[in-house]
Amino acid sequence: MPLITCRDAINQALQEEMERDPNVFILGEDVALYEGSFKVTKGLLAKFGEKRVIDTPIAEAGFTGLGCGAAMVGLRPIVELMTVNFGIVALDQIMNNVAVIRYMFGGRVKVPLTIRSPGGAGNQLGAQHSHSIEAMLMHCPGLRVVVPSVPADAKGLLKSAIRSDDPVFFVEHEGLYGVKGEVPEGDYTIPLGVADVKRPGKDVTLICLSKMVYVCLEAAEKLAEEGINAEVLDLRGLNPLDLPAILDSVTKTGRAVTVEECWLTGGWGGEIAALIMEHAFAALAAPVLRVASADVPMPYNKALEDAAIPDVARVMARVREVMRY
Amino acid sequence: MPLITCRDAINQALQEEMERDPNVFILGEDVALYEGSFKVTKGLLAKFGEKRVIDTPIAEAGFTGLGCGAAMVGLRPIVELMTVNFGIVALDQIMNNVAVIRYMFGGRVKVPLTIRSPGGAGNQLGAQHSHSIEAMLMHCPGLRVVVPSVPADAKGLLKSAIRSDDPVFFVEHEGLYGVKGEVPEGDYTIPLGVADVKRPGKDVTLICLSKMVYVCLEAAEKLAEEGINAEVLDLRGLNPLDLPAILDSVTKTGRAVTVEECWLTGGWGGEIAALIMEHAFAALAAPVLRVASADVPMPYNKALEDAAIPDVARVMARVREVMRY
Amino acid sequence: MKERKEASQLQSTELLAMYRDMVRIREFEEACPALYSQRKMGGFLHLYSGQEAVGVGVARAIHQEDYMIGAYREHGLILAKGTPPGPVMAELFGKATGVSRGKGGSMHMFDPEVRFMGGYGIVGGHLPLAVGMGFAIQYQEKDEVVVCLFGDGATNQGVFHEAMNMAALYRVPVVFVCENNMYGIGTAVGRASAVEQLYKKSCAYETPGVKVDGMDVLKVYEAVRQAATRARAGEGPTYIEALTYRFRGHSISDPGTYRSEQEKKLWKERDPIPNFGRWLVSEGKVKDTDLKTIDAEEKELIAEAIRFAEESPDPGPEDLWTDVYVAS
Amino acid sequence: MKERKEASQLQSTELLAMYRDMVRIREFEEACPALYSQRKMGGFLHLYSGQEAVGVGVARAIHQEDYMIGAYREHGLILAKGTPPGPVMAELFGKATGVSRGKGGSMHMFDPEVRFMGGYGIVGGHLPLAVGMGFAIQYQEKDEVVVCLFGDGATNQGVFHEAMNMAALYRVPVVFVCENNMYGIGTAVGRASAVEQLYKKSCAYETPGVKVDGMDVLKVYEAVRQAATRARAGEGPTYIEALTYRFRGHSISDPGTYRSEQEKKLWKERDPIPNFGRWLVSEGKVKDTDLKTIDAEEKELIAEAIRFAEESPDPGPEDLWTDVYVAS
Ligand SMILES: Cc1ncc(C[n+]2csc(CCOP(=O)(O)OP(=O)(O)O)c2C)c(N)n1
Ligand SMILES: Cc1ncc(C[n+]2csc(CCOP(=O)(O)OP(=O)(O)O)c2C)c(N)n1
Ligand SMILES: [Mg+2]
Ligand SMILES: [Mg+2]
Repeated sequence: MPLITCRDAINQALQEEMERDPNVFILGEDVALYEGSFKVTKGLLAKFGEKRVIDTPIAEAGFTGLGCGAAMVGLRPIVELMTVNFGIVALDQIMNNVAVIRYMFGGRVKVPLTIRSPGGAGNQLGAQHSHSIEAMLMHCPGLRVVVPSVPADAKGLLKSAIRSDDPVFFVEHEGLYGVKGEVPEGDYTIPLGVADVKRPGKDVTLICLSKMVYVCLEAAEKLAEEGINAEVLDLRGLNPLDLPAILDSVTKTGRAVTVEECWLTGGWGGEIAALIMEHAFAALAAPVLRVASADVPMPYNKALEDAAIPDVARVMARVREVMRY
Repeated sequence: MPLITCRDAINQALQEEMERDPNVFILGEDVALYEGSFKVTKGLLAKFGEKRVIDTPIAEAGFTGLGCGAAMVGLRPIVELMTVNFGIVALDQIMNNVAVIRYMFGGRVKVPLTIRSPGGAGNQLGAQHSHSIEAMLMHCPGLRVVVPSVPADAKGLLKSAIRSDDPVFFVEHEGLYGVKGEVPEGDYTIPLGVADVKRPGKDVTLICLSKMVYVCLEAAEKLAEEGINAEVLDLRGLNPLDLPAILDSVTKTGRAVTVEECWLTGGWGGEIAALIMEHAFAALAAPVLRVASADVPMPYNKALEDAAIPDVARVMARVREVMRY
Repeated sequence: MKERKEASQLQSTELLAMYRDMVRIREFEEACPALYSQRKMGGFLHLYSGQEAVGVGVARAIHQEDYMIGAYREHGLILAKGTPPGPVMAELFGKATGVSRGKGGSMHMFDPEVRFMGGYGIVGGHLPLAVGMGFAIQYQEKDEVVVCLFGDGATNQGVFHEAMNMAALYRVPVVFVCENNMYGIGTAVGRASAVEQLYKKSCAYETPGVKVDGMDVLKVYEAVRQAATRARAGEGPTYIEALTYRFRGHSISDPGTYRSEQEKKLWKERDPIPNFGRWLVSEGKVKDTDLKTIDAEEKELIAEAIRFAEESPDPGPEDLWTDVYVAS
Repeated sequence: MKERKEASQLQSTELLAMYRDMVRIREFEEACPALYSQRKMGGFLHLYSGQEAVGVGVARAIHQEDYMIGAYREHGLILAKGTPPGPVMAELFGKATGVSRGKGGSMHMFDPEVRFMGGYGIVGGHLPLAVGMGFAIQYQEKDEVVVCLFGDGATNQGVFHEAMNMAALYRVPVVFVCENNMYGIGTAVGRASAVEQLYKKSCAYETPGVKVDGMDVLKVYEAVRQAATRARAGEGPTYIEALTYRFRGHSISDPGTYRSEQEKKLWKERDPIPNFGRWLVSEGKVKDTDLKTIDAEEKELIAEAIRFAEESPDPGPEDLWTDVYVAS
């Protein structure tokens, strides 16, 4: 299998789906002429033309709503929000239109809209440009939330997202675009809502997604040297949530640590921890512990930023803690 | 002590704080001439005049930002968002300005802004008008989140919120404005971040706030008839969170159920459950279980709406479940 | 031919149909308060009485395959677009036979069959959706238009600006109709908008702004007809301000004391229904008895709708969980 | 007297000060890319080179106790407002001596001492803050104004509309200055805004719209001076469009290939600094050597600022947790 970047894997998914279905089109800030501020939409304008690759004004609420309206009458829009930070100005459209329209209108319409957007921190972008909004999105029924880590997943999941008749928020990570991985050639899809064991283990389950999968994998390797055999479970999304896979793993290991880039308080780790406690209380040898971003607006200074974001050392420390029970 | 409604208690707090500090003023949609769509600002225009009681256009992001800017240069604005549902269009201002400005600018400025807004469901208002956004607000460091249940708390907490140098989101409940309770006369404050045992008990802790306090109290009375003695802990807010009070109670009872109006998935109950598990694992005789709103956009039909919102029966069922361990 | 004929060319039958639609809406709306008191319906209830000429003028100026979309004061809009009163009333009753299957209620009526694309409760929030629908029409090279209705208060929201700009930029076939009833709840236009002549707001988007008497169904019809023609020709959006008045409070719970009796009286004299009826008779288009017949028929139709709603089944408990996702 | 004198009345010392400010900004900005390559600074880096006449014209037309607020391309603005280059450079280095104590970085500079109220990263998000500051001035009956700067791209955001409307409605002393550098990242104005002459956008708020040559510091000065006078007189906001150009890419990582060499060359010829210098000499206001001296002094000042930044301490690990709340 060819080794390609997440960026290219996403780009392939976009191209293939646009070829497959003439109702698929993409719109967002600088997606056309500029080919995306992360170059994810490279080549699309040249290939599909102005009709299907559309630059928008800086008006996230407006063009997210535009995508929603177009989806309601038969198209399959892909809205790119330049980053999730700017998705916050569109959150009303997402929460009060995109996610609820089908239900609110008694199932008489569907909204096959895909919103793609990178999030995450790590590049010294400060308090307004470092958000991870997965936890907030997970909180909104009606909205699918998909979060890939490796290129192959990114491609297969995005294709499923675009074909889904439900609205999907597809969260990419700014820090993963350049990361390479093996990607099958041609058309394949990965169903939404199926977690993936990225590393099998038996002592403790590391529950993670997106960039934190890499942090967990590295932590797991180092923990192995200490004799701790960690399983790394990549959720690949939060809605649908693969609770059976989580419970399977935790029932086996008896211990779990969630690792996320969202703020600790109110992050998705608490949700997962609560679910595990409810459904596998007897199997738990220790409390489910959490690693998450510090509850502070993201600082600019590099050392402070590093201290705010989960890293291998903090994951290892938390695992050792959970093993002590 | 006089028996007054939450509406009047809040109104008193507003009047007293406006009398106390000329830099306190209030702005929002229909707060002046119309005296508030829930009549919470009744009499304020007459008493304080147009300068200090200001009607705004329907532009929540705009006037929330206006309040933030005014707070940065020395005023103490109180922004009324007509309901939290409309606060979602202002969420960028709240998350990316109000909450982070102090930190982002190295502590060189403060934002003594109070945002008041009622939320909650129960009046057949449907998917776009029934939000509880406490969990989302709790997720944002920098923002205090205060949520009173009884009139006395509403008054004392609101006065603290207005005097706080930190930005505070003060969440009221549409269904509580008419509820009466004893309220001390004159000036008093209740510190932010102190939970209150609304009913002592020893078998199980019901952790709740806002309207769910009443549901829990009623459930507790009925459970007492079954021989289950439930403690009702009113958090009175989510930031600061009174974790010591939670742990004290749960260490005593060994069992807890969280009861909230937020959607179950990603609600604040999961956060509390995870915290309890982390800090009081040994004390737990049973998993912390949760009661929350159904993970669906709120339906209009009365029976469906009732089924979506936590009620006494569901709280009791969950408590019985937790007692079975 | 897609274009409707000019207002001045309309035949008696067509004029009578307009009269009938307005009467239907008025009868429907005026039946609601009593039913609300009887707790047959809940939630908010924003009635359309007084504004009928706008909704009907719009709906008659376009076709069934054209789209209409509005805010929460939309009973009159969905009726004007052609949905029978039964399922609309059933929605208010929260019944399974309601246009939104009892899940939407007063603010969230929806009927794809007549291409009424919904009532929405977040002020201004549906404007971008309308642009998206117009965008889809253009994308699929169809000969359709979208008419998007909203209140004066909505013109101060950020998305109004974003939607107007994108509509003009992409030249989508959307007609924006601002129903200026002079108040957003209790706030008069001039106390919320720096520019009081709301039709002027389109100057910031190089989009024509048209002011029209919203109490005259033919004036509304003609303005929308022209705008739709323009839209179909690929010339982009038009922004119409229709000056109108709601005869009742903002919602059922609003006593409306912020409006003077004098003001209310003046506007009542401009009631679009009897005035239009009188004009039809005076022009010799119809006989007074024709109108009386229509009035009676529509009264009966609404009574029938209430019976339908009353007798319809509630959604089942399992419906709480359906329609969240297409496939679970 | 609060009002600055007319542009035509300015003395040589005042004109030279403007020249000096522009040179300072240019030197500062042009020092950054190398430092960025050396990883002395991180994050985004949106340089102001080319737009100096706007920031300096604004700052000189108002007073120290007046407020300025801008977006993320604000190094030049905070320098123009009077903060010494040392703490600005230290902020880019993430140092504890930085204007935002190392927590803000390039996009979030803040200095209450000179009343520079911050750089903000969400496009359009700071406009409502400016209105709030103007509101506070009015509330406290002070004789101050706020100048709010933003890009052409920001005029398409919803909050632009909301802020403009509220500013006009409440007649707050705010001067809006749109720095139209013709692009929002790679998107040309006309591809994002239905109206290309951005100064026209204020028509929707009954606010005067003024277009000015943003490459001419005196033109900017004069326009802002008049707007500030108007604001202080209680006559409300003014909206100024300053036509300008950024000489570099959108940010340090943008190659800027969407702009033709021809276009860039034309605008380089309009560089506000040498042109202003030449004009000063040709008018006999100053000697060529005066300018040379300033150029050298400012170069040295920036070198000094870099040394200051370099030698300053980092924030301590405990600073991660400070400043989230006033009191914990
Ligand atoms: C974003 C938002 N803010 C506030 C409200 C509360 N609200 C409901 S209707 C209304 C007034 C709207 O006035 P207008 O647009 O003129 O419509 P009208 O009711 O007059 O038809 C307000 C403020 C809302 N629904 N949405
Ligand atoms: C709400 C929002 N959307 C998108 C972005 C990403 N972004 C940063 S700068 C920019 C272009 C802004 O252009 P303009 O307002 O003209 O300012 P300039 O950079 O030209 O000074 C964009 C789209 C953002 N920061 N905020
Ligand atoms: Mg109105
Ligand atoms: Mg620009």
